[in-house]
Amino acid sequence: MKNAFKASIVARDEVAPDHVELILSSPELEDAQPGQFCHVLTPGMLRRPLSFSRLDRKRGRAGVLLQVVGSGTAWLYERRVGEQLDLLGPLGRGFEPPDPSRPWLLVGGGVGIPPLYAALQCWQAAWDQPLGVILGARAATAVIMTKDFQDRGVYPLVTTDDGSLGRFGTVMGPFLEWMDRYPESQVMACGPTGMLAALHGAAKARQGSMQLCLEQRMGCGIGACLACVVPAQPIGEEGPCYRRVCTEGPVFQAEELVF
Amino acid sequence: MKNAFKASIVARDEVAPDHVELILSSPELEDAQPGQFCHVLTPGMLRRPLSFSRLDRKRGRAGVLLQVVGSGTAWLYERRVGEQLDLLGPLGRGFEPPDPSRPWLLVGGGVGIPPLYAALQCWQAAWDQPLGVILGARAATAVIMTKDFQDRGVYPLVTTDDGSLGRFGTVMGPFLEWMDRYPESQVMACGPTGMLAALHGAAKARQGSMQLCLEQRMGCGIGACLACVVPAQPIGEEGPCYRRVCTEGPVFQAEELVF
Amino acid sequence: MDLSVNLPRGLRLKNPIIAASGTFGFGPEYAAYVDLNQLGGISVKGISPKPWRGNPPPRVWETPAGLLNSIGLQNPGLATFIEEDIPFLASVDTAVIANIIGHTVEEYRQVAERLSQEERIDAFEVNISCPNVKEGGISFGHDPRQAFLVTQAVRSVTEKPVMVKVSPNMAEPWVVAQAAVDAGADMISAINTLVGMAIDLKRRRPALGGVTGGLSGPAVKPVALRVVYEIASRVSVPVIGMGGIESAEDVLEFFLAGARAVMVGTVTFQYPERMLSIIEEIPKVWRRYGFQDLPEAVGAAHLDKEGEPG
Amino acid sequence: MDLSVNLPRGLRLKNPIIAASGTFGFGPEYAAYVDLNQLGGISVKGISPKPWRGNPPPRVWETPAGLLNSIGLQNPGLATFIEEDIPFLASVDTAVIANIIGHTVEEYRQVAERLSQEERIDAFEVNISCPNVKEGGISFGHDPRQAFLVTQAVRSVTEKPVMVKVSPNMAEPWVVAQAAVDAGADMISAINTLVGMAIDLKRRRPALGGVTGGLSGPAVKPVALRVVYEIASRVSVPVIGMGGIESAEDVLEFFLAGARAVMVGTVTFQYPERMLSIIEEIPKVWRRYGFQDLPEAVGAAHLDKEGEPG
Ligand SMILES: Cc1cc2nc3c(=O)[nH]c(=O)nc-3n(C[C@H](O)[C@H](O)[C@H](O)COP(=O)(O)OP(=O)(O)OC[C@H]3O[C@@H](n4cnc5c(N)ncnc54)[C@H](O)[C@@H]3O)c2cc1C
Ligand SMILES: Cc1cc2nc3c(=O)[nH]c(=O)nc-3n(C[C@H](O)[C@H](O)[C@H](O)COP(=O)(O)OP(=O)(O)OC[C@H]3O[C@@H](n4cnc5c(N)ncnc54)[C@H](O)[C@@H]3O)c2cc1C
Ligand SMILES: Cc1cc2nc3c(=O)[nH]c(=O)nc-3n(C[C@H](O)[C@H](O)[C@H](O)COP(=O)(O)O)c2cc1C
Ligand SMILES: Cc1cc2nc3c(=O)[nH]c(=O)nc-3n(C[C@H](O)[C@H](O)[C@H](O)COP(=O)(O)O)c2cc1C
Ligand code: FES
Ligand code: FES
Repeated sequence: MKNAFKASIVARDEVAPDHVELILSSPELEDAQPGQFCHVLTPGMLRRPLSFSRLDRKRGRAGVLLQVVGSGTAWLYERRVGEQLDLLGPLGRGFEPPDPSRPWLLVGGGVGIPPLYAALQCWQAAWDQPLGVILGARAATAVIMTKDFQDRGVYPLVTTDDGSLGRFGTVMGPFLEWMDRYPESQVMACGPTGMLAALHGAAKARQGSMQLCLEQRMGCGIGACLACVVPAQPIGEEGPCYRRVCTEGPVFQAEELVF
Repeated sequence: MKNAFKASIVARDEVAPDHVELILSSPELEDAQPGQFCHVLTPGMLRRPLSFSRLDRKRGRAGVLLQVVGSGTAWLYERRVGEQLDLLGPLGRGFEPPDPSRPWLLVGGGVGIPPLYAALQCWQAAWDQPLGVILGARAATAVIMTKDFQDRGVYPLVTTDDGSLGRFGTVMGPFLEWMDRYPESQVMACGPTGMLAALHGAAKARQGSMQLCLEQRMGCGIGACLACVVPAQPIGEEGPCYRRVCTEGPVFQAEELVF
Repeated sequence: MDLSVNLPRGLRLKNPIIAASGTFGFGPEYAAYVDLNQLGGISVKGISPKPWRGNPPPRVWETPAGLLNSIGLQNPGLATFIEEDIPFLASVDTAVIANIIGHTVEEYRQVAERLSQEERIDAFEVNISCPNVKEGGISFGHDPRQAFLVTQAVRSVTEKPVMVKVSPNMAEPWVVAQAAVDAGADMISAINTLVGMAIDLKRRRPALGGVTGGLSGPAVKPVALRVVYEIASRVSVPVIGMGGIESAEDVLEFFLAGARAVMVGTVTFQYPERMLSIIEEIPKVWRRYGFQDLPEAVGAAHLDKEGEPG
Repeated sequence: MDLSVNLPRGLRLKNPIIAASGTFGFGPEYAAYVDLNQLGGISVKGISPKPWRGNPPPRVWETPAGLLNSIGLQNPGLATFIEEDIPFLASVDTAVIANIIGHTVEEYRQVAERLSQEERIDAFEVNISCPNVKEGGISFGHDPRQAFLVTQAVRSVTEKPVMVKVSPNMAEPWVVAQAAVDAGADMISAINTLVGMAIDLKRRRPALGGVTGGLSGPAVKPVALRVVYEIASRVSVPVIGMGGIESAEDVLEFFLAGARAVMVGTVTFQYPERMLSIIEEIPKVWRRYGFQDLPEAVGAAHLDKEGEPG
């Protein structure tokens, strides 16, 4: 059926140690949106969700950029140009397009960076408001896609936890500075839960909108199993309600979420 | 340690549809005896036992000839020259050498034929008593190693269940004829349980000795788990006792067994 | 080969492959991937009178050949199900089985009573075996007396076929199955998941938010076959088998153990279309092992049956 | 890193890796493949007063990530063990655990009493959990009262450390574990195999001669971890964990769940030398996850402990 298909790997790039970007080709990818993901068959019991790192919708191409963290990503790392991947997708709710009349800030951590690049690629054309990109990583060796941003004329501010590249520390420093300067910024962020929680906390006290792209362990990836939930509004008697990352996300408005 | 080792595949021959013979090389194979087996690592939870089909002890080489019947043998069928197999072995009790003063009969069915060929190869030199080989198979396409026997100047009498090659029917017809002619024959047999049971039944009424090479599902392959047992003498109050094919066999004297 | 299956009280399946409860949502989710009209049936996610929130995430974890889940029976409740899902299901031509749950016997009764009025519901599956919640799950499922009472309550309010879903997490699941049959169950479905857990080494914590979870997938198939075999040889009603089914060969194994139909769950996450290919393969696989029709295989491996045909 | 483990009544293991009963014979079988002196211990095949014949073959069957066995506790009996195996074991420098079985409480007592006189036996593992025999197995293991009586009988005849091996085939294994501890058990080992079965499609028969069998291997790891976790949080004595261990990471999972040592079974059939490589890996794996010594990891995933260190 339409949303389950095989895509050919047409390019493969080892972008950093243990990080690889695969460019996939198949007509079904013409519909992909920034922030959406595909659910990739690997030898394990579950598929692996991966965000699109870049989109070439006219040609039915999309990238996925992954870090090796376990068995499935290790297997994907070994795939070569010419092989096919078995995908479900495009899946989930992507980013809402940014409002062209307000400043725009992208904040990415680790392998949360790829969907932000896809968003930039999609909506950058004719952007004339302030546009910032802050990228965080553990260390210099895990900083990815800076060159891609630069090639689009956008110079990311990089932070590393160990100070081995860019500013020492987390993205929160530059984030707060940017927000002081452009309080009405619309923020799009993706990265580790700790980072998103910090951004979410900081956002509460401010104006501006914030979209967060989340990760959660998934079963089906298509809304049937209720595995991939995160705590969300409204908060009832028993606590927050649970919403599905795979279909109601992965992108949420910050105010929809509870950290 | 000594009995767990890797052996290189130095030759590979598709001897019949779904049958392949692999020639393995490793110093540990210098000790292999006809009727012994090796326990081969495959991707499944258990190793696969395979008899030696031919031996070149001086060069540390031995063959295994297998039929594809399930996942493990299918995987082994795909192995290529230059790859290595992980083996335990040589394992088990092989054939007792034949007594050169009496006629000798080899009776093999299907993939029970390979260990008989190894026995012939080992003890044929300067044999001057009558020597017979009866090979049975389901159909012509599963008759294996006849040419190997012929190359040694021994012309097997072939039977097939469907009459598609050689005599129609089982090995029992030619077996009984041979035994009428050479009642003192020493018999070595290997094949499906039904065939061995029939031979065992026929042997009871006769003189001569009979060695049977058995199959049983195995765990460890080295005598520790007691998985691979077959009913054997003595028969006690509860019935036959159980003996291990992997270490007390796979070759048994017929009178040790209970079918 | 005629793949249809006739079960008690006129329940007729096109074929013996039913989507297992909790792995197939309420139907629409997989409709873009599977032609639902080709399935033997769909057992929907467990339904309670009021919405249930479920367990904290993470809710799934991979294990060798298995899957741990601790969904905790999150569901939108009876009213939403009737309003939003039954209209969709009305457009689908397959048997719909309402999987029902409750905190109390009365809650099970409520759901069954209300859904009994819905034409679109073809049968009930009474879930007294979910390991992920205390009430509405294993507390009923491990006590034959409770199993009797729940089944009786459901039976008293519906003429539709009722199956009771049995837990493998006890020494003698057939005692609970028998209690359900005594209370009027028309069928038994088995198994629900095995209780298990995993540790997330990085966080030094139980991997699942619910601490323990339910194990499903191929890893549990031997346990499931044994429970089906034992129940089929002890109770008089049809058994619907499940647990780790991935292929038509697996389906045949369950039939030989005594099942008359099966449910397929975890494998759907990997291969959404697998149920359809299994349906397609059944005639071929049946014939390969010498069976001419579905019923011939039912219980054929039981030791009182004639064996070793080949 | 100091890998030694101190257990009750002076039982000291060089390291926490013990060969699991029934998968390692009486020692000599694997001696050509593994330097036995490097193991933490060996739990020998179950020993009964008189020889047991065991179940009809086939006795093993592969399942997804698992192994079914129905050996049926075949063993040569107490006298042969003393005569033939203890002399060999006397030449080996590792802890020897006598796994004992019986048809009656009295038979368990007999074996323990006699072997208690043998210097070479360092501890007892009382097997009341083998699913493959009716007596001497699960009938004791599923009934806390019987478990108490068997343990008490063994306790009454020996000063050596006694562990009782618990079955996972019931709703609340910790009740049996507690009964054993109440009767004087110094340790609990868990789990024995899960009851399961497979069907041989070609023969249309249960694949195993014993019809049902015991499931082991990676497939059961989630069940084993949960049983260990639950027992460790409920009983006061050390727990020896097992079930599907293949790697040093698996060992750490069992430690975090509450085990103080582990046994390794099924994987040895594939990789005879695996126990040794696990022992070698432990320090590296422990450090990778931030643990400085073995005890630090024991029970660290329990929810009353401090978590999420990273
Ligand atoms: C919507 C979404 C988009 C993602 N996009 C990317 C991306 O663009 N690049 C990238 O490198 N990673 C991305 N991830 C994370 C990625 O899915 C995991 O790193 C990957 O599944 C790990 O698989 P593994 O087999 O290597 O790890 P293992 O730990 O062996 O996996 C075991 C199980 O846990 C799941 N799992 C492990 N880590 C995660 C995680 N962080 N999030 C969700 N499930 C996890 C796996 O899917 C699998 O089911 C995304 C996750 C989500 C939910
Ligand atoms: C001592 C001995 C010598 C053998 N020699 C040969 C030989 O030379 N050539 C050859 O083709 N076959 C031989 N066999 C049979 C061979 O071991 C099986 O065909 C093979 O194990 C099947 O593995 P599979 O994964 O393809 O089948 P599957 O059915 O997928 O295997 C599942 C399990 O059953 C076991 N099994 C299946 N069939 C048999 C069998 N007939 N005997 C024992 N275990 C079995 C497998 O080892 C495995 O553990 C021998 C068996 C024994 C015991
Ligand atoms: C994610 C998930 C959710 C489940 N939810 C339910 C449920 O709501 N009600 C129920 O009766 N069973 C539920 N089950 C159990 C399945 O219906 C089935 O009994 C079990 O998974 C074994 O089959 P399988 O191995 O094919 O998945 C669930 C299983 C999974 C994996
Ligand atoms: C072939 C086999 C035989 C076994 N025999 C015994 C036994 O005699 N006594 C016992 O207590 N456990 C026995 N067991 C159970 C193991 O000791 C262990 O509890 C179980 O296999 C789980 O561990 P594993 O997954 O590492 O194998 C046996 C297991 C297998 C596979
Ligand atoms: S992963 Fe199944 S609902 Fe989201
Ligand atoms: S296979 Fe283990 S004793 Fe023979």
